[in-house]
Amino acid sequence: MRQTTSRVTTLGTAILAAGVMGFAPDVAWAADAKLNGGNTAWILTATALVLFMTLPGLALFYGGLVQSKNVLSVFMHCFTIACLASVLWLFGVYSLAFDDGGATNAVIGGLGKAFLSGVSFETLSGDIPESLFFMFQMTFAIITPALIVGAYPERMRFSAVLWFSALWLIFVYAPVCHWVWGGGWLAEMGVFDFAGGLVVHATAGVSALVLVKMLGNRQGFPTHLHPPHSPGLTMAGAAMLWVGWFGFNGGSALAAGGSAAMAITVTHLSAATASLVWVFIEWKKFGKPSLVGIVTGTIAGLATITPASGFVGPIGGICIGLAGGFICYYAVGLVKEIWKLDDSLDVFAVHGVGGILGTLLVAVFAAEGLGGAGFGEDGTMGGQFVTQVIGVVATVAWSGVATLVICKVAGALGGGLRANDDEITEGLDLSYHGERDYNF
Amino acid sequence: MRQTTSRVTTLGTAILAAGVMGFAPDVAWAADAKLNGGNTAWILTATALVLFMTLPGLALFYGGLVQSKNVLSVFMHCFTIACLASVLWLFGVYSLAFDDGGATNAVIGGLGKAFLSGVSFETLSGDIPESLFFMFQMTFAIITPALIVGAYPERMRFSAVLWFSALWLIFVYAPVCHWVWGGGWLAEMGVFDFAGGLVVHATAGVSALVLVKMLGNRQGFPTHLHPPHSPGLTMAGAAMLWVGWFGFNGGSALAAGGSAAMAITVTHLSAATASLVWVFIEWKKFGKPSLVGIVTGTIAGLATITPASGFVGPIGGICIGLAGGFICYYAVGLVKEIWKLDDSLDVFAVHGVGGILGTLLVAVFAAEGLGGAGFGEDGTMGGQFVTQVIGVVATVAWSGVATLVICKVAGALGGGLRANDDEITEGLDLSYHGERDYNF
Amino acid sequence: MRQTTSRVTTLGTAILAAGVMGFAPDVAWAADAKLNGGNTAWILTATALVLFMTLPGLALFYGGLVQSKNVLSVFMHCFTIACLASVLWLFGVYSLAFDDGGATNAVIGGLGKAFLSGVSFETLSGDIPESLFFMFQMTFAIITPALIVGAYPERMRFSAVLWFSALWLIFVYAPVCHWVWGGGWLAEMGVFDFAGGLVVHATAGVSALVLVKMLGNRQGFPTHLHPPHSPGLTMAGAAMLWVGWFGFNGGSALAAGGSAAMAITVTHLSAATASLVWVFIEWKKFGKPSLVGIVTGTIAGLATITPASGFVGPIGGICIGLAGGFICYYAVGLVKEIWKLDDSLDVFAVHGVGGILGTLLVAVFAAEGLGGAGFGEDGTMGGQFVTQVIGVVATVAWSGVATLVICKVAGALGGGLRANDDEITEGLDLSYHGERDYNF
Amino acid sequence: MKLVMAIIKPFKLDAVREALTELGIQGLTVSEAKGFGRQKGQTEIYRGAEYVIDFVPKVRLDLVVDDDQVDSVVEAIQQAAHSDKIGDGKIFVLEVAQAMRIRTGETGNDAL
Amino acid sequence: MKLVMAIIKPFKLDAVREALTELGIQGLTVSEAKGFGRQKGQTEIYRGAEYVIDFVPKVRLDLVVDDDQVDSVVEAIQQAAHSDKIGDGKIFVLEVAQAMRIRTGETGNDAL
Amino acid sequence: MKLVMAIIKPFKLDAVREALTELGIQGLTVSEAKGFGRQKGQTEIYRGAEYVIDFVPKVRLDLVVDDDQVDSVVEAIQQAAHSDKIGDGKIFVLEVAQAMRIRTGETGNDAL
Ligand SMILES: Nc1ncnc2c1ncn2[C@@H]1O[C@H](COP(=O)(O)OP(=O)(O)O)[C@@H](O)[C@H]1O
Ligand SMILES: Nc1ncnc2c1ncn2[C@@H]1O[C@H](COP(=O)(O)OP(=O)(O)O)[C@@H](O)[C@H]1O
Ligand SMILES: Nc1ncnc2c1ncn2[C@@H]1O[C@H](COP(=O)(O)OP(=O)(O)O)[C@@H](O)[C@H]1O
Repeated sequence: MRQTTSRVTTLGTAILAAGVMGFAPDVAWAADAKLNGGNTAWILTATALVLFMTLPGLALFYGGLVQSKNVLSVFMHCFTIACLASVLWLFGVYSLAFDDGGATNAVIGGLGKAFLSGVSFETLSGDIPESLFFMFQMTFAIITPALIVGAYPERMRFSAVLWFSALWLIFVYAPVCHWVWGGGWLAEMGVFDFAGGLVVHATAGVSALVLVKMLGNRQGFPTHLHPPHSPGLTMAGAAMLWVGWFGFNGGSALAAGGSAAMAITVTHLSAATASLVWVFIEWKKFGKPSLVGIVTGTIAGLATITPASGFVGPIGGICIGLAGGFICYYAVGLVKEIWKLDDSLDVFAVHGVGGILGTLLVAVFAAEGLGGAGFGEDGTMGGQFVTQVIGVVATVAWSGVATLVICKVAGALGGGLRANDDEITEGLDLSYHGERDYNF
Repeated sequence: MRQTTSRVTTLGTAILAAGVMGFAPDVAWAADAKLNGGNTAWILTATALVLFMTLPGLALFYGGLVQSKNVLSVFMHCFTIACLASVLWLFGVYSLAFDDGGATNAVIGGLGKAFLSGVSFETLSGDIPESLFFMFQMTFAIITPALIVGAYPERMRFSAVLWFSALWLIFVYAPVCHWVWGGGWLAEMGVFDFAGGLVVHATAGVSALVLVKMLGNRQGFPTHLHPPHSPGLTMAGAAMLWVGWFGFNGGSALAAGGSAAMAITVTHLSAATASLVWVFIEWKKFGKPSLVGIVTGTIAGLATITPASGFVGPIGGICIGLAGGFICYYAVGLVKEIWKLDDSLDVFAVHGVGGILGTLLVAVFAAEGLGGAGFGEDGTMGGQFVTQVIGVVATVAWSGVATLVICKVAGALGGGLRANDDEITEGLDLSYHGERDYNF
Repeated sequence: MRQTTSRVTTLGTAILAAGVMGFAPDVAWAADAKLNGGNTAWILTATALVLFMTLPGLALFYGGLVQSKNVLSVFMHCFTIACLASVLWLFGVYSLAFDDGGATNAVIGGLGKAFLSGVSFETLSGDIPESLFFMFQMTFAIITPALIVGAYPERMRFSAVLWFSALWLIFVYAPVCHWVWGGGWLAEMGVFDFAGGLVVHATAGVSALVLVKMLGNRQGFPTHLHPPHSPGLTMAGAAMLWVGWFGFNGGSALAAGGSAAMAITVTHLSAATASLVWVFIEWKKFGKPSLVGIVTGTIAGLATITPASGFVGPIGGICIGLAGGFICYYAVGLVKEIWKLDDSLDVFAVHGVGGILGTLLVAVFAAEGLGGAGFGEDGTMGGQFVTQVIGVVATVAWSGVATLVICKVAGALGGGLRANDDEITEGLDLSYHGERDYNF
Repeated sequence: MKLVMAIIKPFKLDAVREALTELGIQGLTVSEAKGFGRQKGQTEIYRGAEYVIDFVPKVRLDLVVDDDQVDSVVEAIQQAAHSDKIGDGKIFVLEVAQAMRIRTGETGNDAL
Repeated sequence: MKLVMAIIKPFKLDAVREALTELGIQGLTVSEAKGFGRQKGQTEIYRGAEYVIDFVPKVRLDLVVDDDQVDSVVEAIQQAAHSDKIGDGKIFVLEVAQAMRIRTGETGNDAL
Repeated sequence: MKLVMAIIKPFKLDAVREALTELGIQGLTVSEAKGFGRQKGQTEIYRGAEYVIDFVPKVRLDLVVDDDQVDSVVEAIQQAAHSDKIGDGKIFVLEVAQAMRIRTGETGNDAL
């Protein structure tokens, strides 16, 4: 099993490679593909696990970090984005990401599969039902805009959140997903992104930064902030994210086999390692290792291993966890203290930096000598690294520029991006949603 | 794969149809059936997911909606009902539902499988172990009486809750389940109920209404109620219900294949659509879309799609979600404002109405032209609709009448249905369970 | 399928027996073993479920039972132990437990598989990937030291927690796991421990007692304690433990088949029964059945069935649940009131006593006449019972003695086991972690 | 003006509020409190062990009223809040030197 | 010495604290409260039903100050806390007989 | 009668309660509060960023006592509550005009 490029040559490897690349081989072509029950069972499960990451995982993770007067608004953001992304995914975004785009296939897919047109109960994608592939990928399209919620809590207008997320899904997520997993130009170049270092984490992280720049910081940032209102909620969310990530990375193999197994192994090891790194940095610097700290390390380790998870072995998992823990830790300080950007819950520092770092490191740790899956027949570490750098640069550039435009449009459509001061002071829970949590 | 009637003709389709109908083919007959690992893996998972829906999903969902002095009692209701239903399921209710009832098979099963007698490690039901089929169906028997908890919180005696739930499981759940999934008269008629629109949601919803009528409303209803003490808890529970529902509807295919995949697809789309419907109605009416609102929409969408989930395609999923969102929204007002019935957490309006609505709509959206699985070889939309109406009428009538009697009996056995005013004022947590939550 | 001894004779049964015994057959030997997709799918899922038991299940379960000023420290213990155990598992503990130990194999495994050396994407263990077997077993190595957190909350130094847990994993968990599941002397004797009555619950329970003796009781024990600060949190955690336990016991079959199915069946029935036992004892004794009570019963039922889960039938499940509920209930009083040991969250009374009890009862209920899987070709109930007693004695003795030494060493390395009075009074959350939960 | 501070059982709050509304009281402030007194705390039982809850949940009412309303207010509270069971609580009356309505800056009785 | 007890809207707390700090106030104590008054409680809507929240969240400030600081303190609070909307709250002033700093045992004005 | 109002560190509550019980005090009321004072708030660090917690958790005791008990009560609280670290809190004493036991309607010293 050496699944290292997206250039598919035989049916056997096609299905495996589909796993690696998240790429759905043309079913008509794979004429005698048959449904595989074990793989279908695993991807059904993985789909549930990835949905669980957003609802309630990410919602609780983020909700615990804000003030108690804004916790419901964070939950509302995550929940509504999940619903909106699901519907848009059916209406055309899935098709843009995964359908054949014909002449423009290098940059974007077609609309032939909008509304799942032509997909019936029996249609397969590889050896699993295409409706399942659609659903599994949908859960990624749900969590990615929801990750950006961490950039703008406690101050963004609800209608602007909806416009922003919808536009972002169409104009950032769909194309980058197509480039990398849908047979676009980065897939053609053979970029490695097992489960979304570029597609999920780099896009969300970079866009978070741009959005914060447009939206402005929270009142009182950086000197007069309120501490997380419930680290325990955040822990519960982080734990759910960790468990769900087995579906995220393990499911990206699209099969219940050695690739999925090794993916969850390295995912877990990276998460554990990065968590411990964070604990020990805090212990050394402040004398007090914190719960918020350790779980941030967990997420950093998970984000960093994501692009590498199907390509590296256990040693790679540990090393990537070490790197993710250290570098994301310092990135948090860089963004908030040096750049003075209130990326409130550290979307860029944890997801953006982690995703980019993992995308680069996979070019090292995929080496067979380091226990990885290798670089394919004629691949080399150097060549792969160049490809990875190109992937990062393209993803960062497109996410940044497109988000800038989307912010303008979403602001215009949503009556401005930012809530007014009274709404913010009262708390978004009451001002936008007319509710409050914790009525003891 | 056209699984449209319960009249099984070949072994191959028998197993598929078993999925559709939740009907266990006679293992002796299916002499050379062999265990299918992929299907078994998926149903093991689905069983865990459906248990997760009740514990802690439904408990948290309901718990967040009551006053903080009654939250533990709601948890206690859900937890104890789960334990009680499990034991009763083994003791005979499973057998009543799924065993062959001989001469009276049209209306009720036999007791031949009480205590799983004759079921060993190797016994199969279709191509999965019968013990697994027993467990998967048990999780449905757990959640159905637990749904009714939403009708009577903050005022019902604990012992009455136990008597009511036990009797209800035996006298309402077992027969209706047998009619529809156990080879009874509705199955013979070919009623469509993929995952429990009738068996689960209609029964629970109707019985909720009757019970409320017998029990009386909460103090202060409808003008002086206390708002949900923790919308955040409710969100967490709703999210778990959503994720678990993949096991509920997807597992009802009893196989890891196209039927399960499409079932989770339409389930998810319906949930997302109904959630958005609820958001937009609230936004339009009150200017403030709420978290409690969106998650209520989610549950409405999930309940409505349930009977239809294995029969319809994506467009059907969206349309059923639209219908479920709108109609359940207005049903809430109908019950509380017009009928003045304190079905406190809207069991009838959300589950009852949703389940009935979906049971009727499946006759439309199962049409092949609308992307559905069709009506079988000699079925028609009209004919199916009539069957569905009969199913609804029978289920509603039986649930209503039986619940009336059960209330009388449970009241007599449990020392009255209703807690006294002092107990209610003090809160059920302290008065019945000697505990309080939230000791900060 | 009569999987009753660890003496493996044919490849076919080897794989099944591997499930039963948690024993990984030598892959080189099983030369033509092939990956089974259904089994792999189920064990991937089971691995996620067991991780979910600790994070966040156990953390929430325990966290709700302490004072609000110590809740984050409990979460922190569970989370950090999970990370630490994961890394140590890779570094050598997995190998000590499951690698062939050559001449000393009866007592401990070798270090040949440290860092998963020699394990690639394709390496199998039975018919699932070895990396997956490694991961599944890791989740057991995570939860076992985390169970002991219940013995020492609200007073143990954080650094002592880490030293203790690391040493305990190496010197108690690894050898006992090897004896029972790794082909050591107890496996040779044919001891029955399907999912960890000895390996997990007896080791943790006994060590908890010894540690408490060394550490001292909480301030105010037993007359002036503070009640659980959040029974609701504890319920949520218990529910997650219950659901996750399907992976724990069902996954221990290492296959998606009749053994797994029956394992979850009896697991569930035992849990439900023991919960009801606890409810009725409390109702009878105090008039107030409590939520903390019912969920403690659940855990007692789950722990008690664990060693028996793959060997007994439904009646066995009910009976073991009855025994577990009653005996653990009275064990709680014994430890706290008679022995005056502040095993704060009842690790010994619930897990230790439950695990030991189940290990003994399996010798009764495995009888084929009672619906069990039997005692193998030349096994007898009497003989098996003797073997089980030997297993219990050895496990208890080793856990006790080794923990005594480990406490001394951990105390020395960690600057004492016990926090000072000021730290305890302020609460461990602030004094060790600089955080507080519930900032409303 | 006088400050009437009453410590009552939480579930009597609604009754007291209604009684005061009937007297024409237009404002009051409530906070959560815990009481220690003859009532001696409840005993809660968890896993068979008794926990003595030294402090019992109470609600504290503070309302400032005109001097000539004090007696009727105290009586109304006492009537509405008593259950004749131990732990019903206390009413204390303190002298208030000055009052101001923040919105308008009005002072004295006008501020109430 | 006087006790100034102010009931304000929660989100005005930061502004009031800053205003008092500017006056040189070195200490105060805050607690959560719920108010009943002319503001009449918010209406929250859940699933289409209106819930009248009788008691509105407020924050209560207690600070003891020297007699000659009272007026400026009251004024500072009033200025910082008012939003001209109903429900801005009240300020009450009570006489304090004695004060003590626990750490040192100092009494009187030294204790503040 | 006097109202003794003490702001103390939360973890000193048990010690203070015991000291008062020894003096024969039969009742008191406690509420949660947050203090702002010389102690200046803790710094908590989350993800490397410092959060200044302006308000430190405190517990507020209110107990009404007979005039001739005031001094011993104040002294007992001061002794039990002080840790000699900044932020130990304050004790204030206010005059009480009237007291009533809700259960019985008793007034004056009998009500305490
Ligand atoms: N001297 C006091 N000062 C302040 N609060 C008191 C005092 N005595 C009692 N309380 C409050 O009143 C409550 C009821 O008092 P308790 O002695 O239990 O019953 P009763 O008022 O019926 O005699 C206590 O819980 C406490 O909150
Ligand atoms: N007589 C009173 N005694 C104590 N608190 C009062 C009194 N009147 C009002 N309050 C408090 O002040 C708050 C604001 O009063 P309200 O009548 O709503 O508005 P406003 O102060 O603008 O007239 C109330 O919520 C209550 O907490
Ligand atoms: N003037 C005051 N009025 C009311 N409460 C005060 C006052 N000064 C201090 N406090 C309370 O006392 C607490 C301790 O005061 P602080 O100045 O921090 O330390 P110390 O009492 O040791 O000098 C504060 O947190 C606050 O709750």
